[in-house]
Amino acid sequence: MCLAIPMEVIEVEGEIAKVDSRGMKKEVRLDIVDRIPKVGDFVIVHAGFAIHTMEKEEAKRSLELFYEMAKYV
Amino acid sequence: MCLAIPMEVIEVEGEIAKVDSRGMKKEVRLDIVDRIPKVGDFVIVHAGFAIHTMEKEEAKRSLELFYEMAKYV
Amino acid sequence: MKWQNTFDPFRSRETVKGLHKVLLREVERPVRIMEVCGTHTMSIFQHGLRELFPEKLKMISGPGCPVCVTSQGDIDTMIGLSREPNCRLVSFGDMLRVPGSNGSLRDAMAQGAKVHIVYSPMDALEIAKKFSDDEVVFLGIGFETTAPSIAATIIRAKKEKIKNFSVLSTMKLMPPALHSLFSQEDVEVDGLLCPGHVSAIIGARAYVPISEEFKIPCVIAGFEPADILAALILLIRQIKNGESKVENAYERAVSWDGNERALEIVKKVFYPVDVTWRGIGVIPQSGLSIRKEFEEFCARKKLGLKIKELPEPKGCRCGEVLKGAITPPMCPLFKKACTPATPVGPCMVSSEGICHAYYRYGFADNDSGG
Amino acid sequence: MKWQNTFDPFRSRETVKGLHKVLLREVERPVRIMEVCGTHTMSIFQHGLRELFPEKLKMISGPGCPVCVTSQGDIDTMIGLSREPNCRLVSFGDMLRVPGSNGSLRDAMAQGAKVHIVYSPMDALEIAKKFSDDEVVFLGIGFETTAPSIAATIIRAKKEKIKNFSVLSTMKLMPPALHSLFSQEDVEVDGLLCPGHVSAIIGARAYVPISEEFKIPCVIAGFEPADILAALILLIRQIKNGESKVENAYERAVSWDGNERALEIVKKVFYPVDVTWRGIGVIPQSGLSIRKEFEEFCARKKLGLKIKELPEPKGCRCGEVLKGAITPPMCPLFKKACTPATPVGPCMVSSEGICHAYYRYGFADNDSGG
Amino acid sequence: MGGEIKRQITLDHGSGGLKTRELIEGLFLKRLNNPFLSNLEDSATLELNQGRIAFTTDSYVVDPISFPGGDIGSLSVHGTINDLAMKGAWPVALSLSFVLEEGFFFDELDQILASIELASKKAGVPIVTGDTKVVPRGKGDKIFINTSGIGIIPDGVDVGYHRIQSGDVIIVSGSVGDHGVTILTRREGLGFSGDLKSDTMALHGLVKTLIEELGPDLHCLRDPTRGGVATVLVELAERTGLSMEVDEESIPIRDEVKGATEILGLDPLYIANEGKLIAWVSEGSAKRAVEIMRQRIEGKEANIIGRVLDGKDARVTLNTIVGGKRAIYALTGNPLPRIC
Amino acid sequence: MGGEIKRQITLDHGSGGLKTRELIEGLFLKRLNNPFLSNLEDSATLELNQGRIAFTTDSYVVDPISFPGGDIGSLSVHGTINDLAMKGAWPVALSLSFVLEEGFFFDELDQILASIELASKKAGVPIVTGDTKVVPRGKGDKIFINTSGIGIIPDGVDVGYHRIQSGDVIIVSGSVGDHGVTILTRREGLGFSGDLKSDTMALHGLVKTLIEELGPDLHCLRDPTRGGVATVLVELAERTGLSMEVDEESIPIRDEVKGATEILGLDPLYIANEGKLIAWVSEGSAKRAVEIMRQRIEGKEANIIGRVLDGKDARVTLNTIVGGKRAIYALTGNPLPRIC
Ligand code: SF4
Ligand code: SF4
Ligand SMILES: [Mg+2]
Ligand SMILES: [Mg+2]
Ligand SMILES: [Mg+2]
Ligand SMILES: [Mg+2]
Ligand SMILES: [Mg+2]
Ligand SMILES: [Mg+2]
Ligand SMILES: [Mg+2]
Ligand SMILES: [Mg+2]
Ligand SMILES: [Mg+2]
Ligand SMILES: [Mg+2]
Repeated sequence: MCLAIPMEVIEVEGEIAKVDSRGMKKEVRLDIVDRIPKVGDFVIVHAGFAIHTMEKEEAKRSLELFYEMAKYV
Repeated sequence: MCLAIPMEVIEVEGEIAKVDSRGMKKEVRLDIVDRIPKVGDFVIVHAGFAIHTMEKEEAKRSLELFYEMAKYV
Repeated sequence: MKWQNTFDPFRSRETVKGLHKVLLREVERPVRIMEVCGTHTMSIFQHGLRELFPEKLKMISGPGCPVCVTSQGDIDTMIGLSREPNCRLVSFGDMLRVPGSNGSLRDAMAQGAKVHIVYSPMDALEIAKKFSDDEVVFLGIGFETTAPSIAATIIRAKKEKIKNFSVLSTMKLMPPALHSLFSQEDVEVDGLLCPGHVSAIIGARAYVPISEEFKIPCVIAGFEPADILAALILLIRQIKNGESKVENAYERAVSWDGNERALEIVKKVFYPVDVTWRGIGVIPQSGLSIRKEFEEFCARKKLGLKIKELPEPKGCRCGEVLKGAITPPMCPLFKKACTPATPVGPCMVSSEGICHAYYRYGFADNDSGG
Repeated sequence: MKWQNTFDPFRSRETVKGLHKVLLREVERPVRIMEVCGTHTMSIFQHGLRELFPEKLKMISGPGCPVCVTSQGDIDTMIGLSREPNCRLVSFGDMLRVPGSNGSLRDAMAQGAKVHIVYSPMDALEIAKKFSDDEVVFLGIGFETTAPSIAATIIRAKKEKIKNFSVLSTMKLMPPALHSLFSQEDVEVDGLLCPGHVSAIIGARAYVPISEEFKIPCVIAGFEPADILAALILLIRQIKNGESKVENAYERAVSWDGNERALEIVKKVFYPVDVTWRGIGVIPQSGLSIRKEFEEFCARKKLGLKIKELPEPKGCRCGEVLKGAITPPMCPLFKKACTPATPVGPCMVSSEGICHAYYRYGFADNDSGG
Repeated sequence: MGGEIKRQITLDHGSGGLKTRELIEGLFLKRLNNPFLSNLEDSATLELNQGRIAFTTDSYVVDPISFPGGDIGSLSVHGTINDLAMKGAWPVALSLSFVLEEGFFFDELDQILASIELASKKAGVPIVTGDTKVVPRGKGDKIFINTSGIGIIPDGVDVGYHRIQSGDVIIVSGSVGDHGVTILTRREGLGFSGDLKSDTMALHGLVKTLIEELGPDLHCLRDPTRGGVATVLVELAERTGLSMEVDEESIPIRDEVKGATEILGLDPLYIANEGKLIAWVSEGSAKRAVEIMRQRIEGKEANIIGRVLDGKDARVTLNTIVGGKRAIYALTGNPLPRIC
Repeated sequence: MGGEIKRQITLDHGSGGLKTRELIEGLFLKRLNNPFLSNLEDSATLELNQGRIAFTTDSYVVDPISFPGGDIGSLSVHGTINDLAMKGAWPVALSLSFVLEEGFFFDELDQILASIELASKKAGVPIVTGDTKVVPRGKGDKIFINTSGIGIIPDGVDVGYHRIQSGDVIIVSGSVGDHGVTILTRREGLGFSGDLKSDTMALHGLVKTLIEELGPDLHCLRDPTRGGVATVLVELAERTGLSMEVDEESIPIRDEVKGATEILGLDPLYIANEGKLIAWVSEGSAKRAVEIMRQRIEGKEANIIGRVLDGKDARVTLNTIVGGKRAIYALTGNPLPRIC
């Protein structure tokens, strides 16, 4: 339905953030993101727009949750 | 200065004549020709326009004149 | 290298192996789970997860591919528009090969239509500036995830006073569709894998009415293999426990209230209307239309478009497929008249369409979708 | 086969042989004859007649190649116009490679200029209808022969109410030019081979004032080898007899009064004005401008064109060549900096330009033009 | 939108995926099938005997793509065969590569393929490898074709400008200017009509006969395509350093070609031919060469048009019909119709 | 109009007259001169030893014409060399044919010629014949190139899909998708940046080593260009009737390629490569094949990616990283970026 990819913020300038995923850099718009990201945050990017800002910790937390889950065999 | 070729009239329709030179046929305009030609006349064609109508006899006459001239050696 | 360290574990064999074991153990009796979202469908096929699912777990694909649910009338309107001499269409790549009653946009291009493929709706504004003699119409397809970006584009067009730009909105809303779907008799689903990025906008809260009214467990999932497995585990557990609550297995992207800023931008530009979903019919308040304040950017109004609803292609059973009533191989046209090179229904053309996914990634010709 | 029977004898070896013998006999002392018309120049070269002329007969090429006499300012205006974004030029093939101070029309095309090559001015109207968003400007070059066809085209444009069509007239008139030429000190000519097709329009009568004022024999000639030889014989005879009358050796095309219908059409659309001839300068009443009644089709007025007269290319001696003062090989650039592939002056670019003819058909690098 | 929809090429037909295969199998192979091509390998393997081979390439961008006497398809087969033949080579294999414009009609493509098929079969030269690309509408012009070709040069055969010598006789295999004038008069706007046809034709059969019959007396061959007879003569005079002369009245030119070139102010010697050759033959064999040519359809209007002179100033002289002389120079650019 | 005027191609440069010669002598020969080409004959004569030759053709219409890692010029040399190499042939000669758009810049053309020159020299494969056409502005797209090629297949060498058998190991010579993603991300509008480069590269040297070292154990070679690795695998499975499987985690894919394809919703297995080959090698020689490849620059990231199975249902299976399986199908049309 809605292909969106987390990308790391490497620059923020006004309505535009420069973001990176695996070394591929792109500019995305910040018009509709829930919270203006800071450098080092991840944003979820859809159709050239950031739609969500996540701190690095959040990504780690959900991974840990899954690890936790996997232990409950 | 003004490339123009005699062509034989094979059809006349309003402002347009169909003309022929050595089997190559073309339509030419009659807007500016001195006299509307009839089928079988020659017209001198320049830039898609007939600029002069000549009867067959006229062409022959000028040739005869040259033959005459050539005799006067 | 931070990106990879952060996100590759979500698709590593180690992470998945553990979750997979849990899932196998948890599924004790047959369950039918609907993944509404086409991106989930794609992810499941692409990562070969279907091979990992226990036999008793049956995945049904819902109406969550925006291309697939676009009505024949809307598609024909788009293609008809592309044939207008002073019209220039801007579209996501997804729409290009969708068959109208008389060829696709791709075909129209060969016949002379001017169609630009973009990755972002904002690109349409640059195109409008460049081709100022043409009316540049953006084909606004998508769900709640895409709507804010299109709304933001319209707001910007207004700010920049771009006169030759408009949007043909066929945008749709997920909760009314789910509501309508579960109200139908022939839809039998034990649990709902809720779309991750729609939820990033609308928030987890949006599924509460559905889970309550239809007593259906709802779990919001991300798109990595680990995300999907974890969400399935949570769903199976709810089913086993006889629960029907909303759980969020994609907290890194989805909050309870959603992206309120985006929702406000959408609300500023659009209002909900009744629209036709392919194979399902008219669903009340399930589409987005452009508000009067922005009507200069509404292609329907500006160009006086009349959408004529047309019968769907003969023999195509997209409707049933989209409701989860049949799997694609049960359609008599599947892999015969209907292939990605010669799609009959939109489910075969969109790369996240379920028929396409079955064709492209599936093994058995008569795979029953297990 | 009638055509061939009628006209091939004018270029047969038999016909020519007889006239050639007479010519050889008639030329007793050195004579300088000017063929004004570029088509005569071409015909003489193309049929290899120069090889047949007696040594004492020296042919001088006058200013009768319309491309060659177009001023640098006019050429630059045309090329400048071709670079305007909403301009579409229509031209005879002749103008295409003429060098302006900054490249030719051909170069401008490579840079994006829209230029159509036509055989008839009337074709420009079709182009105007087809490209209604562009101003379609016809480059009106030519002498009296071409002027009526351009006038007829303008009349038709008016009748058909074509709004995006205009003509950039640089058309010129032969008698004022001849008058100006023979008034100059450095022009030494014993007889004038008068242009056949200009005369078909203006009539033989038009040369009477010149023959009388300058005591110069005038014979109107057709373009076949026999026509040219016969006319030369008549000229030599007049010279020998000390006569200076107007004779018509092209009666099949030229009458005493000319084509009065064509003249009237020209008069309806154009009026005579002073214009600049390359290498010669301003000649009073020697050009044609579009009358007020048709000024909507006058590119100069419609587009507010200002013709800036510019110095001619450095080293080019076209002016002297055109007056018959020197032959092309006497120009230091000839065959060195100036070739048909890299023309410096318009006499090298027009295929009826005298420098081009010398380059293309001549044998000796230092041919003195005999 | 009434009426039948004609199928058109889309960008997907150039993608290399199923749509491309559909095009190749549904259209190309139907016409061009042979054991080499049906492989659909990128390269063709040819079992050749030892010896020298000739290898040539040409792209064809003619407009209009179809004209009396042929189309871009037959042209692209004949042109490359002729380039091989001019080396004295026997053509054995052609490649075929298309650049198609999005929106080009299947029907038109199929017609062109039919014409390629026919030309290739008639000539006995198979197309052994191919390629297809599609470019967006407005980035091409319906269809461009490249053909490349390989030919075997029989042992002992040596034709080329290095063998031209004083006294050689210059022969043209038939009438001059047919192709170029046909194309020119079919362009929009000129409004010509007449029975003129392009001369597009494969000449390797004619060349083979000449080689067999004349042996080493056949010195050089050229196909006067772009630039026409004049350009070929000037080029070879320059390259050999020898002077040549041709007789205007002996050059076969069709009446329609004369008619059209006179109207447009063009010189038929500069107009392109696509089924003619010019041969330089030793004096003693010249008459026989013409007889041999005239016995074949490709050369039935063959004629001696001139000779190589003793002069070493690399000039080409035209002896005109009326008994005059003039020089022939190389073409500068595309011949343009003129009014003055 | 200030500033220096850059020279541009005009229609006359395609006329075959002086302007054409000016272009060839002033530009092309300066770059590409060799004893074959300097002749400026339409065909090149090649002295070949006996044996089989390979002959191929490809037209190149890539947009943009220049990109990180190469341009249309180097691409057109490498692509055709690689097509020959995939037959086990040693490339000996290339043809080169241009279709230029009126208005194309001399500078750009010269850059492309420089790149052709370099590629041809580095590969040791001369361009022996050529052709140039010019089309009116708006009837082409800057420059299209066709190269055709001839290669000699050494006695005893036999690589082709007919030799693929159950148990064969499938090897890729390096990372997948670099060329296609480079092109895609350089197109206007997407606004990507990164260090990715096209992999355009000639592979005949690598192939020669493989042939010499592996002998008959080298069964088949393919360059996964348009349609990518997936399309090649599916095609050969269909053609051989054999099933194959590949392991996702063993396929080398650069991080940037993964990044871009994830953003655009594309599958790197369907993206074009221009300097990679896929080899089918008998099981016993597979490890050695990889070692040999890795010793050369062209194959330094070579890896075993899969194997040919016993199954005769002509399927290609991908074993996914997470331990799942899915089928691989052939590409339908040009991969398009998608948002859903
Ligand atoms: S297989 Fe094709 S026809 Fe059948 S339901 Fe799917 S899209 Fe429709
Ligand atoms: S040779 Fe060239 S520069 Fe000299 S007069 Fe003629 S056109 Fe002018
Ligand atoms: Mg190839
Ligand atoms: Mg064309
Ligand atoms: Mg050729
Ligand atoms: Mg040739
Ligand atoms: Mg190919
Ligand atoms: Mg060739
Ligand atoms: Mg291109
Ligand atoms: Mg290839
Ligand atoms: Mg290949
Ligand atoms: Mg060529």
